[in-house]
Amino acid sequence: MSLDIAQIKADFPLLSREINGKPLIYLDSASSSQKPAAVLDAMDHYYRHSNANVNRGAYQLAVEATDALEGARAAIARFIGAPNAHEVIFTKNATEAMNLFAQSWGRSNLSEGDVVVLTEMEHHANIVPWHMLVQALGIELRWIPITDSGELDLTDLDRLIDGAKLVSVTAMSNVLGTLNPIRRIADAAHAVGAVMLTDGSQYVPHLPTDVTELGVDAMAFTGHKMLGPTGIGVLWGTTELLEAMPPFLGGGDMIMQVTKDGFTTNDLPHKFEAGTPAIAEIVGLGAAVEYLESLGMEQVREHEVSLTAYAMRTLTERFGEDLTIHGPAEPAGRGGVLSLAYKDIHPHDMSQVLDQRNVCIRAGHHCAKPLMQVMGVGATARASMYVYNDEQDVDSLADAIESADDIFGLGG
Amino acid sequence: MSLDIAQIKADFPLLSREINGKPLIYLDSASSSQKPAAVLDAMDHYYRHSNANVNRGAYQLAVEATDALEGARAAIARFIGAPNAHEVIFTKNATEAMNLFAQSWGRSNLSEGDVVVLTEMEHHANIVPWHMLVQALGIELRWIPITDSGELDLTDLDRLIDGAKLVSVTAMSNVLGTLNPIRRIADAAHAVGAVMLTDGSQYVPHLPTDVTELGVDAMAFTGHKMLGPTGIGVLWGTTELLEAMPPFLGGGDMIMQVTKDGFTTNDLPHKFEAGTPAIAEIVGLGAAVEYLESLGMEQVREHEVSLTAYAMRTLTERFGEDLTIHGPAEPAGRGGVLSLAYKDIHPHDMSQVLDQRNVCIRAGHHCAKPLMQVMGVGATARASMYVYNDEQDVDSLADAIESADDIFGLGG
Amino acid sequence: MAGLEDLYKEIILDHYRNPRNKGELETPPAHKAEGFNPLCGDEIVVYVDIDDDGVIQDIATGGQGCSISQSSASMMSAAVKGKSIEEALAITDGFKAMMSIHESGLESEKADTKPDLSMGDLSALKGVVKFPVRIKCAVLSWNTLLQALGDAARPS
Amino acid sequence: MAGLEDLYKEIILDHYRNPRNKGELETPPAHKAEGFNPLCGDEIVVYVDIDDDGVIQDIATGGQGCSISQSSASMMSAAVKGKSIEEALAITDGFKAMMSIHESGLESEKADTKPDLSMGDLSALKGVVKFPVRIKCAVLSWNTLLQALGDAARPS
Ligand SMILES: Cc1ncc(COP(=O)(O)O)c(C=O)c1O
Ligand SMILES: Cc1ncc(COP(=O)(O)O)c(C=O)c1O
Repeated sequence: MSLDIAQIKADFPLLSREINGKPLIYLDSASSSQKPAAVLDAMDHYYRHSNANVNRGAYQLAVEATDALEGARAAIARFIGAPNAHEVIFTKNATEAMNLFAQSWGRSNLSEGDVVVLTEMEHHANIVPWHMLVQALGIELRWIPITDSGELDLTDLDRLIDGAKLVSVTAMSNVLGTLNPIRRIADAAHAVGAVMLTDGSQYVPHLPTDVTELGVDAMAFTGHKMLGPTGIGVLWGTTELLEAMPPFLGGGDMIMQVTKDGFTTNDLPHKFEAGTPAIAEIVGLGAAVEYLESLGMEQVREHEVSLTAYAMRTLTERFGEDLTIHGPAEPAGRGGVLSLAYKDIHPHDMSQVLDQRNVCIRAGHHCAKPLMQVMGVGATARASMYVYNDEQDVDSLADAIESADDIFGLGG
Repeated sequence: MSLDIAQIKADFPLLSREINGKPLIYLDSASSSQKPAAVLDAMDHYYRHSNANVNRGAYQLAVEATDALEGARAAIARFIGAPNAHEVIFTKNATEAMNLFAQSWGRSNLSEGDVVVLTEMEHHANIVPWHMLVQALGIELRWIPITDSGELDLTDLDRLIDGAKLVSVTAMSNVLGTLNPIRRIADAAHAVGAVMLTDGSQYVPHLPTDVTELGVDAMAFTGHKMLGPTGIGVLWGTTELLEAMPPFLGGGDMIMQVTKDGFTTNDLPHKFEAGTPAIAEIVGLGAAVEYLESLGMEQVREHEVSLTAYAMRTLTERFGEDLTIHGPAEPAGRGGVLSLAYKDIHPHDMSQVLDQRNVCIRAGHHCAKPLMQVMGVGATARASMYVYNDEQDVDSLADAIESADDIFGLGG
Repeated sequence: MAGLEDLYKEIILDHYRNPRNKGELETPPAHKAEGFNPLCGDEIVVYVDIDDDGVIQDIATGGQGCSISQSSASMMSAAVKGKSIEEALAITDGFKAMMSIHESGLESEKADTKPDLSMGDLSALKGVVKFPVRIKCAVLSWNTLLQALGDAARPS
Repeated sequence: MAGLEDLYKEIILDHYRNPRNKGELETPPAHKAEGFNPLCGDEIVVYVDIDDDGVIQDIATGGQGCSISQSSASMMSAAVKGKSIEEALAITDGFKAMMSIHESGLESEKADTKPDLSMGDLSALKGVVKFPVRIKCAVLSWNTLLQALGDAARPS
């Protein structure tokens, strides 16, 4: 049973906005997704009805707020197949989740010369935290290279991960759309005794996710890319791993006891959630995963594969050799993220031209500068799709690209 | 011109909620404040109208989102008298702001044996991050003691701060309501060459704030206690101090350049804002400070002083020796935070009894366990007020306390 | 909605005002464990003195907290004193089961139809399950007892 | 609303397609500076060769970026080549002032009534102020020039 995209679109208030009397074509969901009314209403209801600080209050509002928060945690745990809700640690975004892991696990498990393996297609959120540990601890970074078609080149995997303490790989590239073989890499990592971390920021929003099947020890992802609000992200980790990790931020809620002489830490998940949590945002993310579940993640993925196939076909048919789509050629092996190069028009200019027709795409390095260096470009123009996009959006994109010819005097 | 509290109350949707047919008496604002419709509407409008990732997009939505974020930053800077908007660093809450400071400034400026001076009335957010540096670096903590009336005992200040590298003091106690002489302590700290940090979490929401007049180098505060949303806090620091500090979290937006070999950092404020910011929450906090400005912070403070005076008078008249109000006796020297002890009724039980009458107060250690130890109690029952509370709320509190006598069989 | 009379039963207030077995025991021979409720600040200290036959010869509790945590500690001490470790564990299980009725559905008042665990005074705490935030108060001393017994069982 | 024709003027596209003074200079004697736009990834490298009289004898630019940043770099190099450092600073000031008109109120079209800074080709970039996000693109090479001149002024 396939999804009714027109009906889904109607669930997203922003998508009915018009600018200069023309509809908006939102193709920047890899950057941040739009939000269904169900998510906005859940947060609004929380504030208008149950707002109070959590965990500590005996009065009814505080109980309702705590129940709402823990209910959302359970929903999110279920959504990613986490065995225990207390393994879902709330952070402000995926970036904080990666830093939490790097600072807490990293500083307590790594020392000079220890090896962390990344890939050439990582987002800065999975690079800079490790550079910081290179500076602080003298660890060594190794990089799994990519092929010309934008896939991980695993030929040398065994040599690369030999002796590694950690392997950290994005489950899906935010530039190329590549879906990486996380299970295979995780198994190889475990075989050499390394811990496996994955960046699920682009994966969790778009594919059915089961952390146990992925075989990873920890995963970071971010709320605003999966129909949820800003200001909320998640680090998931196995109970065993998280229990062995020292705290990251210190303050209220993460303690068991505090005296002038020291402190002891609270149980999971509180140990890693210092201070007042992003309560409304957690509630909103809970509503987002419930919305996605109501569509069915299999269906969401199916729609995106077919829309990606349509987009690749359309763009190739209309622009031929003038247009390059970076990344894997096969829609089933990638997400709906299309990094484009068109003639000699710079991505930034392309994005400006498209904006004139209300087509929203992103131009730039997409926080993946090392990948840009490997690709030999300064930037790409990236159109990215989600469950609310349809073939008409793709056609609008193609029309807008065509209009660039006129402006840049490239027309036949 | 005094405020029309009934009209203000009407601005807060939650305050018109009834439970079991009885109105809600919200007296837990020191824990988290309620939100005016103006704040909720600003966030909702952002999501329905301009939602997009910031900083990077060339299309109109992204420009609107970036403008909304930077407009809020400017409003918040103005609200606290910050000389430059780029000195306002967004964090997820006050706790993260303190940790940012401790990890970034602390790790780059402190080493074994260096002294950090705190007070006995600090919140865990201004204690645990320093305990973590005791563990990591071997720094030494010193504690400014408190008097029986719950004020800082500065008799020994000169000796305590002698040789200190940092003095970090809460501007207002979240348990005792004490307003501390921040300017005097800052001047003393600067005289010995120490840096002065203040925890403004309870101060900024309730008093006109000017960081230059306070004389501090840095200040942390939190959005949800000042009519703003959850998931947003602020570290303010002088440009000079912030520019000299190394980054805290690594990832997108905080970089100038990234290669496989390393990274360089972006300018302020981005250097300290890794990853997608809490955009909607920043917009919400901007709306909150505009709402507070529309009331006038002088008026807000005036109302709270007179309401505190009324509460102290009422409770003393009605309960005499049976009831103790911790902290300073003079309403002008404190905020509207009343930690109470009544007969032998434990605070947790008191809060439960009050909840029966929809009176929301907080019982517990209020994340200030060292203070509890100094006070010789395990917990207090804390009623805390904000601009939407009135004398009737205080009367309801007193009536509810009286009802505890019946339940605990303490009646005459 | 649950009324406060379900929570603050006479017998609970009596244990709160006149706690049984309040105090300390010398360690060793006694084993000591400390329990915290990180949210509200309640603290319980449990001392158990176990003889060679595995019988709890003596027990004492200390700490501070609300009427529920204090009365539960008092009742706990009275319930397990003179019992074997096995019996104490069984009573603890029974008590914790009573406290988790909430999760398996409170509304149906299963509480009253459950097989009587002959809990004596302890059954006065049954009403706590109607106030879910207070369950942690009621079980704190029992978890601390488990810690102390665990300590005692560990070869020293 | 501003139309794209305000942004993509013919002369801008010409500088983009046929950049003047593109390349590198040997360092030393030339001074080199690198500028980044951290948001979009544009990079500009500026080389300046300054003689003993403080005249910019030669200039070259490299890097990559959009039509605005590249054409601005090309125009910048043409505008300051052969000029004294003082003249180059004055031209830079003038250009940056033109680019910040936005902040002092674009709507009133002050842009057109401002005293003519005899910017020549450069005035083609005036339309950029109607696209605030692109201002950063236009000024990147100029800020990088300032860095290079600052470097040159520093005693080595
Ligand atoms: C004085 C003080 N500092 C810091 C905090 C921490 O604020 P947050 O939990 O929002 O980080 C609080 C409130 O909990 C507080 O009262
Ligand atoms: C692959 C990947 N990882 C991490 C992030 C960082 O997410 P956030 O900015 O929400 O922390 C992003 C998105 O920006 C991403 O695409």
